[in-house]
Amino acid sequence: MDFSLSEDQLSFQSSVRGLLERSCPLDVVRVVAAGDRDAAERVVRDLDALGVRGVMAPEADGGLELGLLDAVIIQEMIGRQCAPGDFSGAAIVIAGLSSFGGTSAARAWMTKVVSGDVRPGVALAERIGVRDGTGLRLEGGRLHGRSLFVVDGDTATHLFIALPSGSLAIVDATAQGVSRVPLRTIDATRVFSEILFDGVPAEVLTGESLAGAAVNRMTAVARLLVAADALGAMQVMLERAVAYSLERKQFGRVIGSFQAVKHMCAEMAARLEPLRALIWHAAHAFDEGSEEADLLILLAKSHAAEVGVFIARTATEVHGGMGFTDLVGLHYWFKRIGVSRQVFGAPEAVRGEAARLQGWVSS
Amino acid sequence: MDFSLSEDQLSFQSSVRGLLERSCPLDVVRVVAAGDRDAAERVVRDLDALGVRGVMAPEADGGLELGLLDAVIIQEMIGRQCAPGDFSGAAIVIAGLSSFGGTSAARAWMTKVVSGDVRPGVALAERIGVRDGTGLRLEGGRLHGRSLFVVDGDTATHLFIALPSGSLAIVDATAQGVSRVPLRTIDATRVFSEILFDGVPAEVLTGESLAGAAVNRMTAVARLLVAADALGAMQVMLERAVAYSLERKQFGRVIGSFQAVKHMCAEMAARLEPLRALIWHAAHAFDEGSEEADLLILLAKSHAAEVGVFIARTATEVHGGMGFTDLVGLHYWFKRIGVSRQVFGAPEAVRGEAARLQGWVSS
Amino acid sequence: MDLRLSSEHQAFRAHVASLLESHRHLAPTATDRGLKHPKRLAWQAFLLREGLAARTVPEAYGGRGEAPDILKSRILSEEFARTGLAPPLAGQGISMLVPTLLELGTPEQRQAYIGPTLRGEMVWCQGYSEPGSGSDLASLTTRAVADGDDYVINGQKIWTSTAMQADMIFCLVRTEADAPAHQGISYLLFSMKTPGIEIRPLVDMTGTANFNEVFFTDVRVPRRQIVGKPGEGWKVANATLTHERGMLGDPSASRARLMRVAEIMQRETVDGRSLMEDPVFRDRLVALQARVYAMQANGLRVMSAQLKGESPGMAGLIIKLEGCELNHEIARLAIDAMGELGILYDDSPHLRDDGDWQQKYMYDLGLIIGGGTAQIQKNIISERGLGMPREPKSAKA
Amino acid sequence: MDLRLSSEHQAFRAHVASLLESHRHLAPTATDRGLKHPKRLAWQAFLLREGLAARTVPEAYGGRGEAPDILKSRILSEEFARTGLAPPLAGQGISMLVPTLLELGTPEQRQAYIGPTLRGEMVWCQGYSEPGSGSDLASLTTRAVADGDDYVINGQKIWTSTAMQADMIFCLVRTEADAPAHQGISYLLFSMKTPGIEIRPLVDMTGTANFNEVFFTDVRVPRRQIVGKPGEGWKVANATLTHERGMLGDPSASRARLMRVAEIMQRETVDGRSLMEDPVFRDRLVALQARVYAMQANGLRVMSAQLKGESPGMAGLIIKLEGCELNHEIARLAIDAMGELGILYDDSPHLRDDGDWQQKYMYDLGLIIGGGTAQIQKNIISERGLGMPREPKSAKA
Repeated sequence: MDFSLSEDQLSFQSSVRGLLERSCPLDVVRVVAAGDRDAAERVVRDLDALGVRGVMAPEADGGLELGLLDAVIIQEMIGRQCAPGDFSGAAIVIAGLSSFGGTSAARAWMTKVVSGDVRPGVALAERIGVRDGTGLRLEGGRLHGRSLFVVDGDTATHLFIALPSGSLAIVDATAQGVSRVPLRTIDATRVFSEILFDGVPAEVLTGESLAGAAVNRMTAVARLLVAADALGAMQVMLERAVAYSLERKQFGRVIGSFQAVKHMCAEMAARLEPLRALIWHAAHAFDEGSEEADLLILLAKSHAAEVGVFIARTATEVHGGMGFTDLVGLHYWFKRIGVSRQVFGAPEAVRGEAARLQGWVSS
Repeated sequence: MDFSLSEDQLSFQSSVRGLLERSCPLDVVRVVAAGDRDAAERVVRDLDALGVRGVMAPEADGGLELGLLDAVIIQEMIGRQCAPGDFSGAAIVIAGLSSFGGTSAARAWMTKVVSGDVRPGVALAERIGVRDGTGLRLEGGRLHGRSLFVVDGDTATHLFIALPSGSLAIVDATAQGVSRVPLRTIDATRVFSEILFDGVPAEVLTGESLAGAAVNRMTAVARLLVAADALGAMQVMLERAVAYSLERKQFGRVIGSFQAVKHMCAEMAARLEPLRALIWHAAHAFDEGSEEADLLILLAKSHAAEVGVFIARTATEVHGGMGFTDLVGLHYWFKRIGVSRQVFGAPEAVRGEAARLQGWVSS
Repeated sequence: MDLRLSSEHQAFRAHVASLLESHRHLAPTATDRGLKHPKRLAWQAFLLREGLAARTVPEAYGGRGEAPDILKSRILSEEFARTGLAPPLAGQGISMLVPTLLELGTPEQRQAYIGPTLRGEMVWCQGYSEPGSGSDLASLTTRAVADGDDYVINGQKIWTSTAMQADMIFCLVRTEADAPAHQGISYLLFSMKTPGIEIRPLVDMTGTANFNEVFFTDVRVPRRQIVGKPGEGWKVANATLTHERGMLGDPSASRARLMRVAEIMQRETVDGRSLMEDPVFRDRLVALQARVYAMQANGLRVMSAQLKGESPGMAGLIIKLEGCELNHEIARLAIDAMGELGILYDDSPHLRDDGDWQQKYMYDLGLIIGGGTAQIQKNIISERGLGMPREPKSAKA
Repeated sequence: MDLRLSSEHQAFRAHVASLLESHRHLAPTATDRGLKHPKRLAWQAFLLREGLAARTVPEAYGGRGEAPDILKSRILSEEFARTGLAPPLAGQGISMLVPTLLELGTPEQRQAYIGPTLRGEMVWCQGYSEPGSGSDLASLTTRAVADGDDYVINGQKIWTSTAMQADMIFCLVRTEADAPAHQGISYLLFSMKTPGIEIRPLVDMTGTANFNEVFFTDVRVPRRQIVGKPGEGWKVANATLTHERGMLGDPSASRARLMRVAEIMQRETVDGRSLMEDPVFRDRLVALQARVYAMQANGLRVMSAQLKGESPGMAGLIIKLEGCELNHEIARLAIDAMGELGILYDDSPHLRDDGDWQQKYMYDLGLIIGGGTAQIQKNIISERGLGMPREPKSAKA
């Protein structure tokens, strides 16, 4: 019985953290947020040097053959540093491809995603909930329609698309008939896209029932990773709030000695710490193939959204007016948490899924 | 434009408050809660001496011909003192009877309710939401079934019953076939009953469409009065929390000088004060026959429930362990607020009604 | 209790409505940008002439000299909101400096500043907050040293809005270095064109520079530019702060904001089903509606007290805390209802309402936390409203 | 990360399960009331004999003398919960005094008290809190004055649970009147039958006397009844408090509680429709479920740290604050789901679950607020967990 990170995991975590602290300090975050794609690519290359892209892929396909828990650890550090990049997109796709039981087509894609030769974009949003009348349909092997909030659509060489049927389709991102429109969110450190498909040839991975499993796995991984990303951002916000409160003086004392400020920080910690354990637990259950994994991931995603609202606001409040400015840059994490709340299913929708999964609702 | 209580209302409020402070101090509340019905009746008689029973009834029928706002003022003082009695029951019935446009039957009942010759019990719960398979049906002028949470069912000479059809039926509470079972709630200062009807002759007030209006009015008045009662209880809890915090010392200072305690009290006040205004506004709109009255009452009832949970808990928290004991007696108000939250429609249900009223939901 | 208007006020409303309707063509629109756009100044001149702006300012200074009437002020703001026409110029000069000068300024100061300020020809900014003194004005350190007929000012201000557009600043400086914290401060008026002033825009989390930092290096200001006596700046500023509290938003704005969320929830769909059909969001909307209506009723209560010249008491003290929080919560519901579309920003496709809700969500948070406002408001409520003791002085301080 | 049990622990679980199953007929049930009911004492004797109780207490004092193994403790509590059989006796004597005596008691004290306490023959109560010192033990005022070989005790304690049933008390008294606040306190053991002790039940908001006040008037206690040295009571008590923290509930109890609420929501109907079909309640249930599962995972993390002899850090510090609050929230949801039926109490018709939820709702609130617990917990988290400074001493104090 051991519910803790292994030595290897702790050391990996520390490597990723150290690397990102050097590779992506706040100055780089600012530049990335201002739209410098090269700066973002430099961070991606630095992470690739650690081999994180294939963390969940089999060794035979060039991966590290680790689990979602390891991906969660990496993603938490990425959120901590507010770093750009396509780590989560690659992890999502690899998790999906791995459910095809090693078919040659799936392995071929896997190898290329792990090596970085294929840079995946991931279109899951329509599988989770259709907004603004988006939608996709496959006719005679060609894809029509449009998808919102495609992950890493801007840097993608290929797009991995969850079809309404539950199948997984792959298209060349540079093919004729593909139009990519960047979506600007409040969080400028990550880029989402809208992608329009006008009769684009698509490869549909074979095995319909397996494909449904693939899309479900992709959704689960996407949700847990975005929760882990938010967790990292929350941890930084709490740490920065405490640090600021020990520096800043008002009325002749550091504000961190005021009971109201202390209690705000204590409440943040009291909510954050169990969330971390829940995310770990969900990842471990996923890796073990436990029946509880789906439920735990839904709970983790929705809980991260709620704790996130509280911490993003409270940590900003501890900073007083400074928290509102760009000077201390706290808002990058605030916004990252805000975006993570909504993507891959807002908390109410995700809780609805959790209720259905437990047979708590008939419809 | 004057959104404030008149001189008359303030002076009336002050009379009721003064009377109840003498008639129903905490010692009497304890005795009443322990089950002393005579003690409760003494408080009722003292209130009757002020003529409050007929506050909303026409002068021609022996009433004061004032409005729901005046009833609200009285009920707030009753809640403030955690006093027993059938004031709200009488007010609810009078509000119902007044919508029959002065038919002789309705006026006859009205006069007797105002004089206290008829002590009404009020059965509304099944009109609001059926629990535990209760229900009523009228067959050949006789009433069958049972009703939960009948107001003042224990002291009633007659029962005023909202039928599923929207009609208002009246039965003799001592008639054969009527069984009264007291319901014990956490709040022992008010008594609710379950009443079983086994083919009891019932008088149905004529004018079906008017009767529907009567039951709706009765429900509205019941809801606003119970919100006003909770408001009075909340006000006391806040006042007592502040007073306790200025007495009690810890770590060498009164606890009311600790920022955490001050902020808890400030948050209570910030939620309580607008609630009071909302309740006033709703009562005034009802008295003016404004279109907005129904909505305002639904909002006031549900909002009182939410503010009530917060204040009941927070005021207790300010008292520390003492708040948990019977010694300071704070729990009488805590429980009164808890019961007021649930009766005549819990907040979620009432908000659902408000949404329907505004056309925000189709079903 | 009587929420009807008197016949005088009904007549006033009709008069205002008809005036606005008949001059609708003169009103500037959102595209007429810039504080001093000719159309804006012409509209302001019209409003002043008709007594629809600066109604209670004496005629000698460019107003209408009418008796204060909160209800008429309310009617005016309602009519501007109803017609959607540009309201009278506001800004810190008009809402804070003008009342302060009327109360404590010299006749010369009134003559020199009130008229141009009301007409919109002279724009002001406020120099109160400093980096080291967020919610603690008494600790401010910007110094003004007397030198001949001038003060020489050195130091820094922060949270200065409209500093880039302002002609003038009303500014708190420490003139008496040796006096106790609250007694060494003076209140000065000077031109933003004075040599030695540097303005740096302060970008905030909305991505906009709503505020600025203002740096003073040997800025020379004639000593006659003081309002009140040297060392009385604290008193003068407090008069101004009182006027700022008078600026608190009309609670009917919260109601309008809530109703816009209701519209969003009816319009936005997920999987073809409107958010309004989702009972969880609907419940949250109605719960917020109750708070909004409660604050609106509370606002009626405050206004009634003011009409009678009474103190609104607790009902007044809680407005800022509860009102700001409520507006923030409304914006939060709007964003949650829009889901992924709610986090879009700037000029993104699919953006709703020009990103207004995200702007509001963040800006309102700024209002809640700026200078520890919520914390300070709770102190005020507990101390002034509930009679609880002030925080004891720290033994270490 | 590996949540599987080792083969040793799997075997232990099987052993416990089989022992309990084969002795099921010996277990007392809810109707065997009274702390010293013969069936209870016999069951405890069986549990002690088999090492299912007091597993780590040395054999010399009546335990099994085995090495501490948190996982085995957890397995034991899970098996008792699973089988529904009466768990080993707990109470403050066993959970707080015994570990304290093992650490700081004299050989004579251990010999005299541990065995009878473990066997349930000697029941203890705790005399710490006083009316004037809720969360501030250093300010306690119950005095013990040395007189020959005795201390003579005068004063009052409060929040003393099981005082009516207790044979003995472990009690903090001020023995050194002149010493600084924390250094003048001693830790005494004495019989509750000693002349001069008066017990007054303290009825609480649940309507039950879960606690008592205990008054001491010239109570004579031999000086040898002290644990530790005179003036060291603070240290001894803190050792005890550490053990109390070890008593924190198993988070799986919260999960079981939540699942009971889910059952209620499936069972209870309004207008014939189950509460589980109400999306608003369902959403609240799942939101709470996430918090419960998070606390359970947090518990796993704490246990893992303890297994490795590491400090659980923040994960441990937050348990009491978050756990109590969560239990209270679960009870609140149960009551809200039951609506009017949720406020029934005592022996009312239509009462659900014997009024258990209302009891829990109020009792758990007592746990949250008792002695300002939530406030104190937040101080602890911010100071020990986040390194924030202690409240400065008041200049006026």
